[in-house]
Amino acid sequence: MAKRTVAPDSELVAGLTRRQLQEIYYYLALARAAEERLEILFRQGHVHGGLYRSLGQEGESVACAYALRPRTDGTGDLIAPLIRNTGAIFVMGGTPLEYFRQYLARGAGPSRGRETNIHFTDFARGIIGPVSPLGTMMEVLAGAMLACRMRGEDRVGMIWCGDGQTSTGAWHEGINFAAVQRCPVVVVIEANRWAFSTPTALQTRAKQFVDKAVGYGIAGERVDGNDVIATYEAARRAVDRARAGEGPTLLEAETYRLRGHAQHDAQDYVPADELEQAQARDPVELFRKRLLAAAWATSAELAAVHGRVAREVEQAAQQAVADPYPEAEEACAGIYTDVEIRPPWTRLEAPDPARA
Amino acid sequence: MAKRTVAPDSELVAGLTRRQLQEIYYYLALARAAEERLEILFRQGHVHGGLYRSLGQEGESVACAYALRPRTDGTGDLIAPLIRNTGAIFVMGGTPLEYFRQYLARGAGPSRGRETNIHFTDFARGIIGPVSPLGTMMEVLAGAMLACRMRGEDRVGMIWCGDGQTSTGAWHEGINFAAVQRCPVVVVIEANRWAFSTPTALQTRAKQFVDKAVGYGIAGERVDGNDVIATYEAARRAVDRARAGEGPTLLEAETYRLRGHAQHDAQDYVPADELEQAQARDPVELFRKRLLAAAWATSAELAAVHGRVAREVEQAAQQAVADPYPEAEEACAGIYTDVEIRPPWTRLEAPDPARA
Amino acid sequence: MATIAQGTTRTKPDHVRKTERGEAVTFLEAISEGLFEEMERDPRVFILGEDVGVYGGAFKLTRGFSDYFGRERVIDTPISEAGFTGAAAGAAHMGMRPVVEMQFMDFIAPAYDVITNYIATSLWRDAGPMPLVIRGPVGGGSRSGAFHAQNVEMAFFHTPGLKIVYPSNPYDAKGLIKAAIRDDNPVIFEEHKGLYRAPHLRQVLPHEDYIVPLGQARTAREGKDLTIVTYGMMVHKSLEAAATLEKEDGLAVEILDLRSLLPLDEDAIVASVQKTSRVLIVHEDTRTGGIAGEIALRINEKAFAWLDAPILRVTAIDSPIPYAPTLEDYVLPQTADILTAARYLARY
Amino acid sequence: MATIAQGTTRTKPDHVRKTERGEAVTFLEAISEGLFEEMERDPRVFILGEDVGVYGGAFKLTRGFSDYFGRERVIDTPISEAGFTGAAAGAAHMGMRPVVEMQFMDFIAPAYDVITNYIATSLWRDAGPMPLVIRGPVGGGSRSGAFHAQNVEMAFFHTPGLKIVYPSNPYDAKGLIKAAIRDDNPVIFEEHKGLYRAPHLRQVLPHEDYIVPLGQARTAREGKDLTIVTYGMMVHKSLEAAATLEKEDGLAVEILDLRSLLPLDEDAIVASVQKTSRVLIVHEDTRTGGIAGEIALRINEKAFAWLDAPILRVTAIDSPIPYAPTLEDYVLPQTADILTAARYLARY
Ligand SMILES: Cc1ncc(C[n+]2csc(CCOP(=O)(O)OP(=O)(O)O)c2C)c(N)n1
Ligand SMILES: Cc1ncc(C[n+]2csc(CCOP(=O)(O)OP(=O)(O)O)c2C)c(N)n1
Ligand SMILES: [Mg+2]
Ligand SMILES: [Mg+2]
Repeated sequence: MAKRTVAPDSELVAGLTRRQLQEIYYYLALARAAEERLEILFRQGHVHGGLYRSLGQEGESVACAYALRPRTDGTGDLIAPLIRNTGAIFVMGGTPLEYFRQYLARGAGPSRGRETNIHFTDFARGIIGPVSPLGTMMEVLAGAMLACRMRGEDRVGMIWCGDGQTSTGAWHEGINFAAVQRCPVVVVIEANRWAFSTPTALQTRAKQFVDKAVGYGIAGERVDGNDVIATYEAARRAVDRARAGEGPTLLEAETYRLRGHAQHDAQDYVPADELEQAQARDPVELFRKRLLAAAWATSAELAAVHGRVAREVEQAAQQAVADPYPEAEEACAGIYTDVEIRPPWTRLEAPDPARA
Repeated sequence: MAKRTVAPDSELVAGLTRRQLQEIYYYLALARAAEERLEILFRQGHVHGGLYRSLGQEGESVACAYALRPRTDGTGDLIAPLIRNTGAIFVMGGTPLEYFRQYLARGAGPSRGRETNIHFTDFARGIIGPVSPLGTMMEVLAGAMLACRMRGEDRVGMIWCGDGQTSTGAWHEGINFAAVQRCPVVVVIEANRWAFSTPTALQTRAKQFVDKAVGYGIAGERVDGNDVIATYEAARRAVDRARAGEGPTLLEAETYRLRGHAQHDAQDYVPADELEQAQARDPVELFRKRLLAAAWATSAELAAVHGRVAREVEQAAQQAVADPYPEAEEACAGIYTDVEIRPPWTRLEAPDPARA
Repeated sequence: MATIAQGTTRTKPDHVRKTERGEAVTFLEAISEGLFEEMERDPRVFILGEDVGVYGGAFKLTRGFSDYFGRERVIDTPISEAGFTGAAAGAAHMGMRPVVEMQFMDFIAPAYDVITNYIATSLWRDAGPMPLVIRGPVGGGSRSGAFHAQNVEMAFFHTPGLKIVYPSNPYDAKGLIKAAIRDDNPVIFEEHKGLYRAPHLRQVLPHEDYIVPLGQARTAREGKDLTIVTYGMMVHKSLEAAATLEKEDGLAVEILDLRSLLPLDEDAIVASVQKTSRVLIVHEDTRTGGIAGEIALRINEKAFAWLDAPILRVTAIDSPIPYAPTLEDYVLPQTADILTAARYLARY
Repeated sequence: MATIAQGTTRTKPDHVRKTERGEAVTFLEAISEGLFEEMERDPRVFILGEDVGVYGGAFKLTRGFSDYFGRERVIDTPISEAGFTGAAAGAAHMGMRPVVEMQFMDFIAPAYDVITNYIATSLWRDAGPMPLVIRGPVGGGSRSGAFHAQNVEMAFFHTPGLKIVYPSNPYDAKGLIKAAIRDDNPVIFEEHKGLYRAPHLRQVLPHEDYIVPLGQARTAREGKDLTIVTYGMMVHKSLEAAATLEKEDGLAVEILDLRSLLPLDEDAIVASVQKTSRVLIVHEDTRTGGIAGEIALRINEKAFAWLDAPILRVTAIDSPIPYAPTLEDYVLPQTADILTAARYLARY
């Protein structure tokens, strides 16, 4: 590609400026570095629950989220991320410190040590955290965006769903509700070929996930999720449609899960050549090459990004490790807004069931 | 249509003989007459629960079922009928007497007075009765046919689902399971425009239900469900595919529910002209005209069918009315195969909780 | 918050104007009125469910609502209990106060996952309060078979974070539905369909706005010899039995109408037990794992010393609810069972 | 019945051959062996669930099964708990005996509808027996958060037609899974993941085929001063407490391991209460609406006169299970709680 000299804030590709392209790269690098750092913390015994990597999927996650309008005052777009959306969470304003604190069950973490991995909610920044049962968030996001639409707010909601999740009844009921009610949502299917150890062929007989769109009467698009620019553009179109009142889009992002389902999964069910081929299509690497080739960034600029990322991640990790767990007694708080849950009678100073 | 003289057992249309065509007419007439008789019983206070009519849908119900291979020894094809499949139940060998007894909660009825309307099962004749929560039967039939496939039996299962039912998560999980496992099932969508008072446009944004087939990677076909011959042919193709190991077909039968959801529904939400137009396309009437026009039956033959139907229905109705309810104490039986449910202690001869 | 789409006609449906006109209302009308008043009062309140709009719901409880409030606030949903309950949760996140109708409460089952795992845990997960109500008809006795007759309290009683309400009369029903809608916690609201139109239950309700607070039982009848702890339809069967016991046995039976099942009004139960020393728990729901167990354990924890007799129960037998009248009457607890049990306890 | 597709290799996986070799097995291996033996014994038995095939299940309990029995008998399903549980029901109708694995029992929630409304009622609806088992890991203490830690017994305890099993040791687990598979009623089989690989629980099991009948409790420890009724993981915490109580307080604690929760072994409970007159119920599950209530009521019905003290309980607090170790340990019942409660009761 021929090198061109352009003003720093003019649009270079897909309506993105140099600053924006490098910002996307920053989020990609940040997601990857944070997860890598977390793996170390995991091996050191700091993480108790499962650890999930988005390795190989940072591209679609960041690119899609980047098509949104993030705010910090609760008036921006909304996302419903999943375990492989570290990148999207960062784009919306989530920080590595929150991420580590959450994974490390710290009292100062966003769910105050109550919930695992990325299960945390922050309405100010438009993040609705998931629960584990798959599919529910499709219902929830549909309803959140219904509320926005009812109030005439022009906000858009984006959700990421694994290929496996499309098999759940909850997902079906949720996307159908969104379709019928023309809720402004973008449904990103992360078609990463596997659901835990289950290949796509055992999940659905559909040739491609985008084929499901017509069955819901909604727009559908399929994109190479490892191509950051193409994914951004497709997401952008979907977001625009949603904001224009045209209802949901099902956006299939073809990608690949380069690691096992979680840290404990050796992924020995994956054919070696399949993994090799996929590794060659690492979205971060592809984007880096493209940035350099198109002169949208210089090596020095990218090195600076990596430097910044490394500092931010390291500082956050150290802070999180130093933080304490929540106090045990906090367990009784916040179950109802107005009903007190008392400590067990056996732990009262003078144990007495009549006083519990 | 020109009149032709043909041997009584040669194939006249769609591979159907004169006898078969008239048999189809018999089932259509029987379904309609049985339901009409039931309405009278309802008004007389003999039916306690809801009463559901299939008026206007007898065509697709009978025609689809007629494509199956019924047996009475538990080795034939299977159906999972719904409230509007009186006709299909009769095709498989269900009788008006069973139908009335079931609706009238008689002790000699097929569920011994335990369950309502057509909620009864008869494995010998291949009828798997539904429960009320919609969608479940899709899962159940998928599994029943999986078992048949595992054992190398060439049986086919057919299920009728209302348009509204397609919105349920259970239906989605069931049809997806059937698709992935290539279960030999035919999924008939009874697209009758309404789900209780909810029009199709509020149920799905899909333009047609058959559009859902591609999303499950299965065969799809759409047919005028009020055209008995066309529906039979489409069902036949689907059954053949299933029996040949090609997996499920989604068969959309366009039809119309000429009555309210149930007896208590005055259907005042239905536009008058819509109803009028639909009445003009009564499948039984259309088929009758076609039989006569093509000389597949004479007026006398059809009159004989109606005579037979009237006798059978009247006899069954009178028998059912005369039958008693089940004995109260039977309520304790059959909850577990091996755990006794005792009568309440307050009803023991000498009431004593320690003895219950 | 931007404005909420407003209604298309401003004529209130007739069946929510009875109190305004000083007329007595049925149980069903009381709930309609409560719902209607809360929708007028608070633009964040809206309704979702199957056939709730034009049709007005299977029992016509929201008849005329969609004309008055507009179809945006009375949403006819696809048949997808999980989907629209989950959607209600999403809307509640955004500050709305959805009221979900289950056409029959039996059909809450497909929404079990989202209710117990998502909705009930929202506050605890630090995802904010979850002001939503799930309401619908429950209960047997109407010859509708096993899937139009269930009581669902025990499916949810074990889930911290939820509240469960089960009123027995129009006054309470109206006050409780209004309190439930104003509550910041998710509430499951059970309406016994046998009470809906029962003519003898009609009550003239206060003109002014009132609520009945969640979590508080009501003494439906005072007595000193025996306490019956009950709720819903069984309050009426218990009252019937109590009248007979007074007349025929000279027994003064106290009846505690729980009204809220979760949280349970333990204090009221304990106070009554301390007064009468004999407890009978009556519920229409099936026996094993019914709420009677929890009540018995609470009494053990707090008032064992006061007991002069075992804590006993009258309930449905452990069976789905059958269709045939003979069977259904056998399965469900009857007034005669309450009489027998109360006499046994009184003599103990 | 036509033949069932047979396996591709005839080499038994190593982890189901320990008993054959006379080696002690873990809790997990005991269940694997039981499952494997039943599949060998009866071609109608097959497995469905997420990742149960090539991967061998999230806990590797069915590792090697699909190689041995073929992929038709160990089916990797789409993520659809309702779908494959309903499919299992359909297969059971056709005479098969499916074993459904829930990857974590928490994910049984989406299948709540089909289990309670379809499966549990099949026999009662005259749709024939429903021989299927739904099994999977339950329980807290492994720092996995609220959705990988639940005990699900109380979601189903209230459903007539179901059986519920919850073993505490390898011997019982193997005998019970085999009995569950042979049972003609639907069985929910809970496996506490904290027991799966606990080294000190290893047992050498009988060489011969055996079952442990459903519905029968086991006296895990004899005693005369106090009965602890418990099950699962809490059997071990109770045993720990009992040892301390014996040493430090001279108390002889009887421990009843329920093993089956539904049907409940009422006779065993009553017999023990008649012996000790003091009862503590211990369950890991949350408090309100826990099984302790039903047990208390059964004791009231059958053995009230024997009670010298209130029936009390030690349970988790009414909260979802938190992730942080500090919080999780606080929420779950601990040995210290059992000690305290037992001492309180003994002194009562
Ligand atoms: C209802 C439900 N069943 C099972 C699980 C366990 N589970 C967690 S992630 C996962 C696989 C998800 O696959 P996919 O949706 O493709 O997402 P990916 O991990 O590939 O991103 C499974 C089975 C769950 N979380 N929820
Ligand atoms: C899960 C569930 N929710 C609600 C209902 C109540 N219900 C019974 S029939 C019906 C409408 C069904 O419409 P459709 O599927 O189109 O079938 P049709 O009546 O038109 O034949 C509804 C809502 C139910 N049976 N199951
Ligand atoms: Mg995947
Ligand atoms: Mg319909």
